[in-house]
This record gives sequence, C-alpha cells and structure tokens, in this order.
Amino acid sequence: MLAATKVDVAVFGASAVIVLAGAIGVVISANPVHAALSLVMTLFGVAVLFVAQEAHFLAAVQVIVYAGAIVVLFLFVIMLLGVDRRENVAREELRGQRPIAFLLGIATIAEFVLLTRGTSWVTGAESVVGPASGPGANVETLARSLFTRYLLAFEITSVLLVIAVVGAVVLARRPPPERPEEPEPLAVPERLHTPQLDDAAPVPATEVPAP
Amino acid sequence: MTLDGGWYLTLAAVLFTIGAVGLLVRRNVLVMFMCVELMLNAVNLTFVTFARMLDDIGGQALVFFVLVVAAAEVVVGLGIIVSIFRRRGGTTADDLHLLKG
Amino acid sequence: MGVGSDFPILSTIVAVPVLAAVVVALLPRSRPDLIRNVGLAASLAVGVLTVVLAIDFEAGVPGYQFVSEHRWIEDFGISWILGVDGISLFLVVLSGVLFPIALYGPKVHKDLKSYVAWMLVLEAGCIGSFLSLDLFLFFLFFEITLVPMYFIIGGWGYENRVYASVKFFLYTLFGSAFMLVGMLALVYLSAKGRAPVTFDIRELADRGAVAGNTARWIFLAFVAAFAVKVPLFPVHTWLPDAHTEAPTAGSVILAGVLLKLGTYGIVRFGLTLFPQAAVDLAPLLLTLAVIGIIYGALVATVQKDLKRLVAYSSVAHLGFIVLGTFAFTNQGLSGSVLQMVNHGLSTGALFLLVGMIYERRHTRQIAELNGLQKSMPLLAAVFTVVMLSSIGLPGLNGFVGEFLILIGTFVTHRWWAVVATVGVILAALYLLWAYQRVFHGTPTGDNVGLPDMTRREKTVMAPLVVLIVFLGVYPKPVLDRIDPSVDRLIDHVESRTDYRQPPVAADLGRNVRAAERGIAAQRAAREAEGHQDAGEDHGGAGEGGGEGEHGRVDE
Amino acid sequence: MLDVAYLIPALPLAGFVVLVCLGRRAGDPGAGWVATSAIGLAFLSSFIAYVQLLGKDGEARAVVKPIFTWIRAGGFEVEAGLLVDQLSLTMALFVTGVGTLIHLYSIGYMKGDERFPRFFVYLNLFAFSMLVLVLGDSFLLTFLGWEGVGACSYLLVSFWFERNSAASAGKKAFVVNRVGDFGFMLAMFLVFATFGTLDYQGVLSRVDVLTATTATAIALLLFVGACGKSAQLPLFVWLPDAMEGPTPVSALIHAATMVTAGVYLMARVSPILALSEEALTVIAVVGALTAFFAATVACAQNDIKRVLAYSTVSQLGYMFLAVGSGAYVAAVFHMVTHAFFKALLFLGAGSVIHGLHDQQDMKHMGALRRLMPVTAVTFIIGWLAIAGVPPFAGFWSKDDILLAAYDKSPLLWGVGVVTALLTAYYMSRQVFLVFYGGERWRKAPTAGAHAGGGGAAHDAKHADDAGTGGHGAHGDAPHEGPWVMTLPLVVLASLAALGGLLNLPFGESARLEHWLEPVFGEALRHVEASSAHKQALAAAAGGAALVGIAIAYGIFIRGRRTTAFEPPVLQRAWGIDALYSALIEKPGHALSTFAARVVDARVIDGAVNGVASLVRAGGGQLRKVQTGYVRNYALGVAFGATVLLGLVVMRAGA
Repeated sequence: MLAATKVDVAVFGASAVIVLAGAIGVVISANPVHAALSLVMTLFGVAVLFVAQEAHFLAAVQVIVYAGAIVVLFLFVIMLLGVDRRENVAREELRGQRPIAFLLGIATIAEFVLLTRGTSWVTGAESVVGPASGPGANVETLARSLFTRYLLAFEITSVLLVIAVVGAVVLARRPPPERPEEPEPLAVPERLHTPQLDDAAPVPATEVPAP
Repeated sequence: MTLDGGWYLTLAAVLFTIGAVGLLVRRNVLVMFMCVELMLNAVNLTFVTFARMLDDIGGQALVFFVLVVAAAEVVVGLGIIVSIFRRRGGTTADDLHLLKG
Repeated sequence: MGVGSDFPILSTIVAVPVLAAVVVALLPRSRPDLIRNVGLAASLAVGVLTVVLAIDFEAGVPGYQFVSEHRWIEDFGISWILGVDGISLFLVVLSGVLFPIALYGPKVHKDLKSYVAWMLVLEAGCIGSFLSLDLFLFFLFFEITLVPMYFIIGGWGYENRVYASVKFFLYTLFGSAFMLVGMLALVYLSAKGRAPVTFDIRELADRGAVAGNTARWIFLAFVAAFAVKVPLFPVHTWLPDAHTEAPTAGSVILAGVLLKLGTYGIVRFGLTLFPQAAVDLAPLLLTLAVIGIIYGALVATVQKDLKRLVAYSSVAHLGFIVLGTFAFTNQGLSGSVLQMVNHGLSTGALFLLVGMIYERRHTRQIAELNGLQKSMPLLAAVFTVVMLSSIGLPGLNGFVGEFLILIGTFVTHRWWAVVATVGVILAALYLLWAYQRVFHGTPTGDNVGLPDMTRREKTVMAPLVVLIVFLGVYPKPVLDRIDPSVDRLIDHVESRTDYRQPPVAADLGRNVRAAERGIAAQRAAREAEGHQDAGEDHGGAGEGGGEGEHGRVDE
Repeated sequence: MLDVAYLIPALPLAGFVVLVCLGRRAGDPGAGWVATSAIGLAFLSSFIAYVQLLGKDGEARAVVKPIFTWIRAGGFEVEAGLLVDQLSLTMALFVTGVGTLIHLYSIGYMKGDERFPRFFVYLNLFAFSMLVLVLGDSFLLTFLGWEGVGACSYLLVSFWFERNSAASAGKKAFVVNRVGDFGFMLAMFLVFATFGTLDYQGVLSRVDVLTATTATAIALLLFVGACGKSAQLPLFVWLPDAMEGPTPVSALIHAATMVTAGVYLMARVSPILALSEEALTVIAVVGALTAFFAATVACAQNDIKRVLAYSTVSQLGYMFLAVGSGAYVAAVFHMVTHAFFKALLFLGAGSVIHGLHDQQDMKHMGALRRLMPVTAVTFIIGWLAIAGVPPFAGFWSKDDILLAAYDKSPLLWGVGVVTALLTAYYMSRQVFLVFYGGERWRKAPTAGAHAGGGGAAHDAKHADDAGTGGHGAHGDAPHEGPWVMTLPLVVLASLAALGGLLNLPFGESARLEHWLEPVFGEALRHVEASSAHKQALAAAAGGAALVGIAIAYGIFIRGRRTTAFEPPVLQRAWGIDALYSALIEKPGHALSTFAARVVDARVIDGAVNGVASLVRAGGGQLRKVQTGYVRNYALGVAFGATVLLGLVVMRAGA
C-alpha cells in the first residue's frame, strides 16, 4: 500500500464499482433470483479485493463457499419454494420505514466517512498472532495460525457445522403425516398437572428425537 | 494517488450500510437474508483490510471463522424459512407479527 | 448444656426446614398424613432447637454467639455468617414456636403438600433473616420470605386473595428495591480506597464509612424497606388486605414473624450501621410511629371485619415498637425487642382464634356474630386473656414491653410518649367493643349452639396462653438476655454520635435502688470497683464496637 | 418476721388457680366455699400480720418483703415486693374482711346461676388484684393491681353478658378507667424520669428533690388516675352503669374496695401531695364538687342500686375532699366506715332485689320491713350510718372530714354540709320508699316488663333461677334470704354501728390516727381548733343530717308521696353522659370513619392505585411500540447503532 500502482488503483476502483453495483442490485431487484445473482456479483468483487490485499486463501474460499455454495443454496430455496415471483418494491406498508432507513443509511455513511477521514486508524499492538506478510505463501501463514493458536476455535466451528446440518435437516424435514394421538397414560396428568402447565401448548410429537 | 486502507474501509462501510438499508426496506425474507450476507461481507472486507494494515494474520483467521459461521447460519436460516413457508405459505416478513404487544 | 459447643446449631436451624421442604416436595400427594407429619416434625425439631439455643445462650454476653462463618462469594466479600445475640434470639425462638402452631392449628382445605412445603421454606427464610450477620445473606433471606407468603396468601386465602397477595408482594418489593440500592451503596462506600469489600455487618458497623447526608440517604433507603414491612404509616395499607385475605396460618406467621423482619431490620441494620443518621432522623420516625399508633387504633375502631380489626391493631402495636426503637434508651429498645415477641404471641393467638370462629361460622363480619360466649365459654375465656394481653394489661406479656417502650421514650422524647400513651386507651376501646359485639349478648341465628374448642385447638392455644402469662409475670429471663445486647447497641450509637442516654435510663436508678434497699454496706465495698468497671465498659465499647463478638465461634 | 404477709395475696391467688383448674367441676356451692375460705384465710393472715406489726415501734412498722425481680432493663428495675405498713395493712384488713363477708353472701345470692363457679373465679382474682394494689411496694405493682381490679370489674360487670346493657357497662367501666390510667402511667413516667425508680420507698424518701412544678404535675396526673378509678368528676360516668353487675359485685368492687383505690393512692403519695398546695386545692375542690353533684343526682334516682351508686360517688368525693385538705387519716377513716355501711347497704339492696324477684325500681317496693325484718333492720342501721346520725360510724368519719375541710376553706365546708343534708335526704327517701309506705310491689308489673334503668336487669338470672329450681319455693311474697346472706348483713351492720370506735376524736381514742400517723408524717395536717369550735361544727353536721331526714319524713311518710324533687335533668345525671357522647364519642367515631374510609381507602390506597394506573396507562402507550414487525425492530436497532456510532465520531472528533 505504501506504493500503490496505478494498476492497484484501477483494480480497486473496478472492484468497488462491482461490489456496490451488486449490493444495490440486491437491495432493489424485485425478483429474488435477480437479487441472488447480484449477490454473486458483490461476492466476486469482494473476492477480488481480498486478492488485492494478499488474502489469497480467503479469496478462494470466498468464491468457493460463498458464491459456489451459499448463493446456490439460496437459489435452491427460491426454486424449491417457488417464490420467484416479484415483490412489489414500490409499496411500503410500514409508515416511515423507508425514509428513516435511508436517512439512517446516509447518516451511517457520513459517520463512517468522518471516522475514516478524521482519525488515525491503527491502534493496539501489531502482529498479535504473526505477520500477514513475510516468507511463505498466504495459505501457509494462515494455516499455521489456524492450526496452532486457533485450533480449539477451529475444532468448535466444525462441531458448529455439524450441528447446523442436523438442525437444518430437522427444520426442513416435512412433518410426518398426522398420527392419531395416543391417549396419554393416566398417571402423567396427575403428576404433571399444575395450573401453569395446563395453559402451555401441547408438546408437538415431531420434536421428539428419533434415535 | 495513494491507496491507503481508508479507501477499503470506506467501501466496506458503504457496503455495510447498503446491506443494512436493504434489510430495513425489503419484505422478502430471502432477500433480507442476502442483505445480511452483504453486511457480513462488508465486515470481512474490513477484517482483511486491517489484517493488511496491521500486518496481522489474525484478521484473516477471523474472516475464516466468519465464513464458516455464515455458512452455518445460512443453512439453519434457510431451514427456518423453508419450515415457515410450509406453515404459512409465504416468506414476507410483515406477515409474521405474532410478537405484537 | 444441650449441644456441644462445636455443633453448628444456627446453620442446622436454617437447614432443617429447607431439607424438610424438599422431602415434602418429593412425597406423593396421596399421603396427606405423611406430609403433615413430616412438616410438623421438622418445624417441631426447629422449635426444640431454638429453645435449646435460648437455654444455651449465655445471658451476660452482649456480642454475637454461636457465630458460624463460611466464605461464599469471596470476590464480593459475601459470606455465610450466622450469629445470634439478645436482639435476635427471641425472634428466632418466636419463629420456632409459632411455625409448628401455625402448621398444626388451622385446617388446610386444599393441596396440603405445596402448603406445607411453602410454610417450611418460609420458616427457613424468616429464621435465616434473623440470624444473618451478612448484609447480602440477610437480603437474600429477606426476599425469599416474600415468595412463600405470596403463594400462601394467593393460593389458600379468601375471596379477594389475589388482589391482596399482589398488593403485599409489590409493596414489599418496592421497599426492598430501595434497600438493595442502599446496601450496595453502603458496601461500595465502605470499601472505597482502603478496605476489602465486605458485606459483614460487624465489619461495616465498625468501619462507619458513611456519614452526613450520605448516611442519611442510605439510612432512609434501608428504612423504606423496613417501614413497608413493619408497616409504618403511611405505607401500611397492604397489611389489612393481606391479613384479611390470608389463611389463618398465613396471618399468624405474617403478624407473628414477618412483620418483625421490619422492626428487627431497623434495629439491627438501621441503628447499627447508621447511628448518626438514626439519631438525626429519630424525630421523623418517632412521629410516624406515633401517628401509626393513634391512626391504627382509630381505624381499627370502625372496622366491620374482625380480622381487619386485628390487622389494624397490629399497625398500632408495631408503632409502639418503632417508637421504642428510636427512643434510644435502654428501656425503649429492650421494650421494643420484647414487644416484638409479645406482639407475635398475642396477635398470632388472636388470628388463630378468629380463624376458629371463622371455621364455625364462615364469616368474619362482626355484625353477623353475637353471643358466642354463651356456647363457647372456653374460647371466649382464651380470647379474653389474649385480648387483655393485647390491650396491655399488667401481668400479661403485652404490658411489660409497652410500658418499657413508653417509659424509655418518655425519658428522651416526652411528648411523643404522652401522645402514644393515648393509644393505650384506644386499644382498650376497639378490642373491648369488638369483643362485646362478638361474644356478648344473646346469641341468635347461626350463632346458637356452636361447639366449643376442640382438643386440637386447645393444644394449639395452650402454649400461647402459657407464654402470654409467663412473659407477663416473669419476663426477667428474657430481658436478661436482651439487655446486654441492647446496652451494647446503645453504647455503639453513643460512641459514634454526640447523643448520650439520660443517666436515669442508664444506671442512675440502679444505684439509687441499691442504696434504698439497705445494702449500703455491701455496696460501699463494691462502690469503687463498680465505678471502674462501668468506666472500662464504656471505653471498651467505644474503642471497638466490632470486638464484642466474644461468643463461641463454630467453624 | 412478717412472712405471713406473703400469704395475704397468695391465698386468693391460690383460690383463683384452684377454681380455674377445677372449672365447672367445682360446682355450686363448692366453688363459693373454696373462694370464701381462700379470702377468709387471707383475712386471718392479715390479722396475724397486724398483730405482728403491733409488736414493733411505730416507725419500724413499714416492712418491705421482696418477692422477685419483675422487670429489669438498663437503669429501670422493678422488684416485685410487698410493702407492709400501717396504711397498706389497714387496707388489706378491710378488703379481706369485707371481702370475706361479701364472698359468703354471694354463695347465697348467686345460687343457681349457670356460671356460678366462674363468678367466684373472678371474685378471687379480684381479691388478689386488690391486695396487690394495696400491698405493692412500687407504683408499678400498684398499677398491676390497679389494672387487675379494672379487668375484674370489667369481667364482673358484664357477668350477665347476655344483656347488652351489662356488656356495654363493663366495657364503659374499663375504657373510662383507662382514661384515668393514662394519667397514672404518665405520672409513673415522670416519677421514673425524676427519681430513676418506681419504688415507693425510693421515691417517697427523696421527694425533696422535686421542684414544685414537677410535684404538681405528678400529683395531678396521679389524681387523674384516681378520678378514673374512684369515679370522680369528670370520669364518674362508669360507676352508675356498673350497677348492671350482680349486686355482690357492686358491694365489693363498686362500693367497698376498688373504688377506694384512688383514695389509697393519694394517701400513699401524701409526701408528694404535700409539696403542692395547688394540687391539694384541685383535689379538694373536685372532691367537694363531686360529692355535691352526685348527691343531687342520687335524690332523683328510682333504681335502688343507682341511688347507692351515686351515693358512693358522693362519699368518695368526701374522701377526696379530706385528701385535698391534708386529712389523710380522715380519708382512710371514712373509707373504712364507708366500706362497712355501703357494703351493708348494697347487700341489703341485693337482699331486697332477691326477695322481690329482681325488682329494682323503688316505686314498686314498700312496706318490706315486716316481710324482711333482718334486711330492714340492718339497712336502717346502714342508713343512719351514712346519713351521719350520731353515734353511728358515718357521723364520726364525716365529721373528721368536715372539720378538716373547714380548716382548708369554709366554702368547702359549706358544700360538705349541704351534701350531708342531701345525703340524709336521699337515703331517707330510699329507706321510706323501700321499707315503709304501701305494698306497691303487689301491683308492680313483672320485672321484665319494667322499662326503667336496670329494670330488665335480672331477667336472665331470674330465668335461670326458675330453671334450676334454686329458688323453687318462690312465692309471691317477698322473703328473707338464707343465712349466708343474712349473716354478713348482721356483721356489717354491727360494724357500721360501731365503726366510729376506731377513731373517736377524743384524745387517746383516736386509735386510727395514731396508728397511721407514721405513714403520713409531715404531710398530715392537724386541725388546730378549740374544742368548742369543733363541737359547733359537729353539731352543724349532725343537724344537717337530721334536717335531711326530717324533710324526707315529711314528704314520704307524712305526705305519703312517692315522688318529690325529681327533675329529668337530675335523673339523667345533669346530662353528662349525653354531653360526652356528643363531644367525644360522635366526633371520635366520625374521625375514625373518615380515617378508614377516606384516608386509608382513598388517599393512601388511592395514591398507590394511582401509581399503578399510571404505570398501566404508560404501558398501554408503550406497547404500541411493539408492532410485531421485525423490520420495525430492526429499524430501532439500526437507529441505536447509528447513535452509538455518532457518539464514537464525536469522541474521535473531539
């Protein structure tokens, strides 16, 4: 960054345009499919910016995971539910929602700009984990950090993913056909019957774990 | 012309704001979800920028985790949307106002 | 005597009801007899333990005894500290006596299991409050008592019970909120700068870190909580509703024990922690107390509901207790402590009796009752004794406390005492009038031929009547245990303020009497010695109010 | 030495305890005999104590017998103990003596009552309390007895609680007495604040430290207490109503013993009274006024017991006149003689009522002297005694008082003499209406139909009598009671006739004076007057009595009239009850109602509920914010975030 070439500036400018155009596209396109495609555009732009900042591994992951998996998932859902119909973007039912949102948006941008222009950014100790630059490829540096210092967090994220998968399966599963409710054993109400429990909704049978 | 981190940060800020505004103005839950992704990306961009500015790989590592969490979140979130759709036949946020006081 | 010196009797007293409550909760609902017996056994065990405690208690020792101290949340200086002195001792005994009576006496018409469990939790909460020497622990117990009482009023009360229970809960909680703030402020200010954070009231009193206006505000915050609980005019209106709607046992405990948390709190925390503020604000509280005495009596006069009448009489009686507390004389304070016990006994007994009438007639309206003495001479006789005790007839317990309070107040705050004495006349008026309307006259309608007291009712009333007479005739063993602690508290106040107890209240009278009694010869020999002792006592208390805890410590 | 003194109060207490434990099992008349023997033995003990005391020198006759420490708190200490001296023993002697006779009488009078054992429980408790009152060695112990007798009075007056009038009377007695106790308690506070003790000996031996103001305050406050207990103006209203109680109760409590407690208290604190001339004057004036006032009212009463009640008030007024004049011995003397003859009169009246099947209206009596000879003779002796006819007891004691009053102020003496005349008149009226004239009781409506004062009084009891057959032999004709009732009459009659011997004003014969003198010491005033002067005054008093009797004779015997000077205002006791009702009861009730209905329900609860309504209304407004639209909430979040960011910007910019 110390010596920015014209190419760098050009790359940044182009990517910025792509990113912002995609973002605006997400917000204004009435059709969700269009929105998803605009999202892809933004994601690519961000990936380019990652590359521009020497985060090669992340750029790759960005493209593969985000653009490749997440957006595809979005599209799947859109197709699956048949909700590709257009949303009436011009109409807003909540009074004042839109103007206030825009005002807030402008205010926020203004504040960010003031912040970025007016203050010195870098605070705190440098290189807490290790330098981002230096010998070795970016992938290697990142891997070293992930598998050493952040190993536990890394393992936990894997657990998180598994849980998310299980959760998604449970949530999206089509409920089994309604079984006729078995009469509950008599002892249960006697044991559990307190006025508070009477009011509570009946426990859906679907949520009883299968195993 | 110099290309210091400020430009990246500003871009990220604008991106974040667009995402936030989108979240506020759109009714389609799917699109709102996409706007959340925009915001996440803005933050990711910020992290990467700081990682470069501070010369600290930690920023990138954090982006990695954000990506993973975002993936998980999308998976679960979409699952919820699917099940809501099954129950109510639509994905408009304004249809869901059971929390009205 | 009864127990080894290292037996943690106080912790046991608090723990037994809790454990019993858990046991009761685990018992099957279909075994009401078992549930009742477990509850009764536990509360009786506690009762016995408290009596053992009173016997083991060393009469001449002013400080805390049986102190049991364990660290709990060290970072915030919170500990499990239990201890008992003359001020709290008899309140603990009172709780120990009243709870078995309340559990055994009135019949429970539904859901015995929850009822017994709540009562046991309540007992633990009450006794825990009286025993806590840690501010936080006290607050915890103090608040815990709310929950069971709320459920007992709301679950087992009469027609308007929900309104009453919510009112009770909100009023009390409102007051406690102030106390919480005051408590944290006090602890924060006491720990500022030099010392470690602590909630130990002995330590806090010793530090005396707050003064001036700060102390006054924090004191008022504490008093706000206690005033609601007492209740002092004008925050008393929850009491008649709660009493009227609560089931008999609830009223007994509410009047007998729960209200004492307020007066006890004022003595233990108000006076100990903020001596200067208490002295400064005494006129305000004395005035409120006197208003409460007169006002409660006046309003009681025109009540149509017997229970409400007794409830308002409590307002008047508790006014006396507050009056004695802020008189800052040994007599006033001793009288207040004694009166807390007395009021618990007599008002508890009155509520039991009203409950017995209600069980027979299913009404509490005075207008619907008459001539009950005709068919229930024994009940009427017991009622008369209890009523006379409540009126303050010499020879029964109510008088001793009331008289000490008034005489103690008269010495320092003459005109307040004069007005308060008018309350003694009014007490006779409203109670006798109610008695006349309910028990006298020729019975008509449903009031004819009611059964007299049953064996169970006799069993319940007997200990109360015995105690009422005993404390009236021979209160000395009780006063002997109260007196040193009260002396110590007054010394503490004197050492921290400019206030000085008038000599007549301190020990002038003692000297005079000794001389009069014609033991001048013995006296002369001891004269010099005695004076020195007195001097040393004062000095000692002045130097370290916190050093008084020479009681036995079990750890 | 003198350990027998412990027995004096202990015996009635034991009787009380035994009877409580026995309950109904004691039975009728068993309970009566237990109670009577308890108090009889107490009389014996008092007598033994008296004899023992006689063996000592005059100054050493005050003995304190400690019992136990009652209350001790800081500098306040009360040792319960008995103070046996000439004054307290005199009181104890006549309390137990008269008490024994009345207990005995009650066995006959209360026969057949369904609550017979309970009556004697109360009587013994009363006797115990009264003895504690007189024997207590400190103000507080006296107060214990003082309140105890008040409570017993309450229980006994409302003994026939089925009647509302009895229940109200009992309550009234207690409450009015409490007003007096208010003064007593304040006096004790002041005594403690001044002396640091409540012991009589500790206080009375050091009265010199008192300032005049404090002395006056203590004296007057104690006098307020005495006014309540001894039914003086303005607190006398309870005593006439207290006649609702059984007649022996009226005789014992409301004539002979309890009501004299006020006089005893005044006599006990004579050293304090001596320090305050103002207080003495107040006492003398109140006493004289009460004496006169009650005598006028007594002239117009038709209820046989109410006449005696007002007469009691009047005679108590005399005693206070004596106290106010510094003549404590005269006061005690009159107290003793009054106990004799007034108890006698009440018991006689009870005998009449009993004989006439609960008829109390004198207009429906007459010519009973033949049918009830013992009652008539003894009643006539009592009449002569109270009227002040020499040489009966009342003449001597009243003469003493009038002499002292003359010394204090001739005006007071004048009032006293006029009162003596009135006394003679109304008592003669009573005797003539009851025992002479026509047999009006033959035409009298049955007691139940009679509407006057206490006329309906004994319905319940009467019914009980008939039911249990206790007096199954009731004929129409009035009849004499059993021996247990007549014996006390005879004994009391002889005492009323000869009681004057206790203190004849002839030098060495003034036994009572010599006996009591050490107690009062310098407080006692001696009238310095020539013997001729004294004789003239005595003649005037005796003459007044004879004039009163003569007037009554003229009206009721010669004139054969049954009604004389009886204006309604006197029948209603000058309307004082109505005045109190209008001035205190009604405003008090209005104030209480106001406090309950307005202050409590509207102001305080109103404020509390108002806060609740405010919160609820506020919540009602605030809930609109919760639209349920998630995007609205998001807007809120965004807004908050923007504001926070703005803060950061401002910080950074600064």
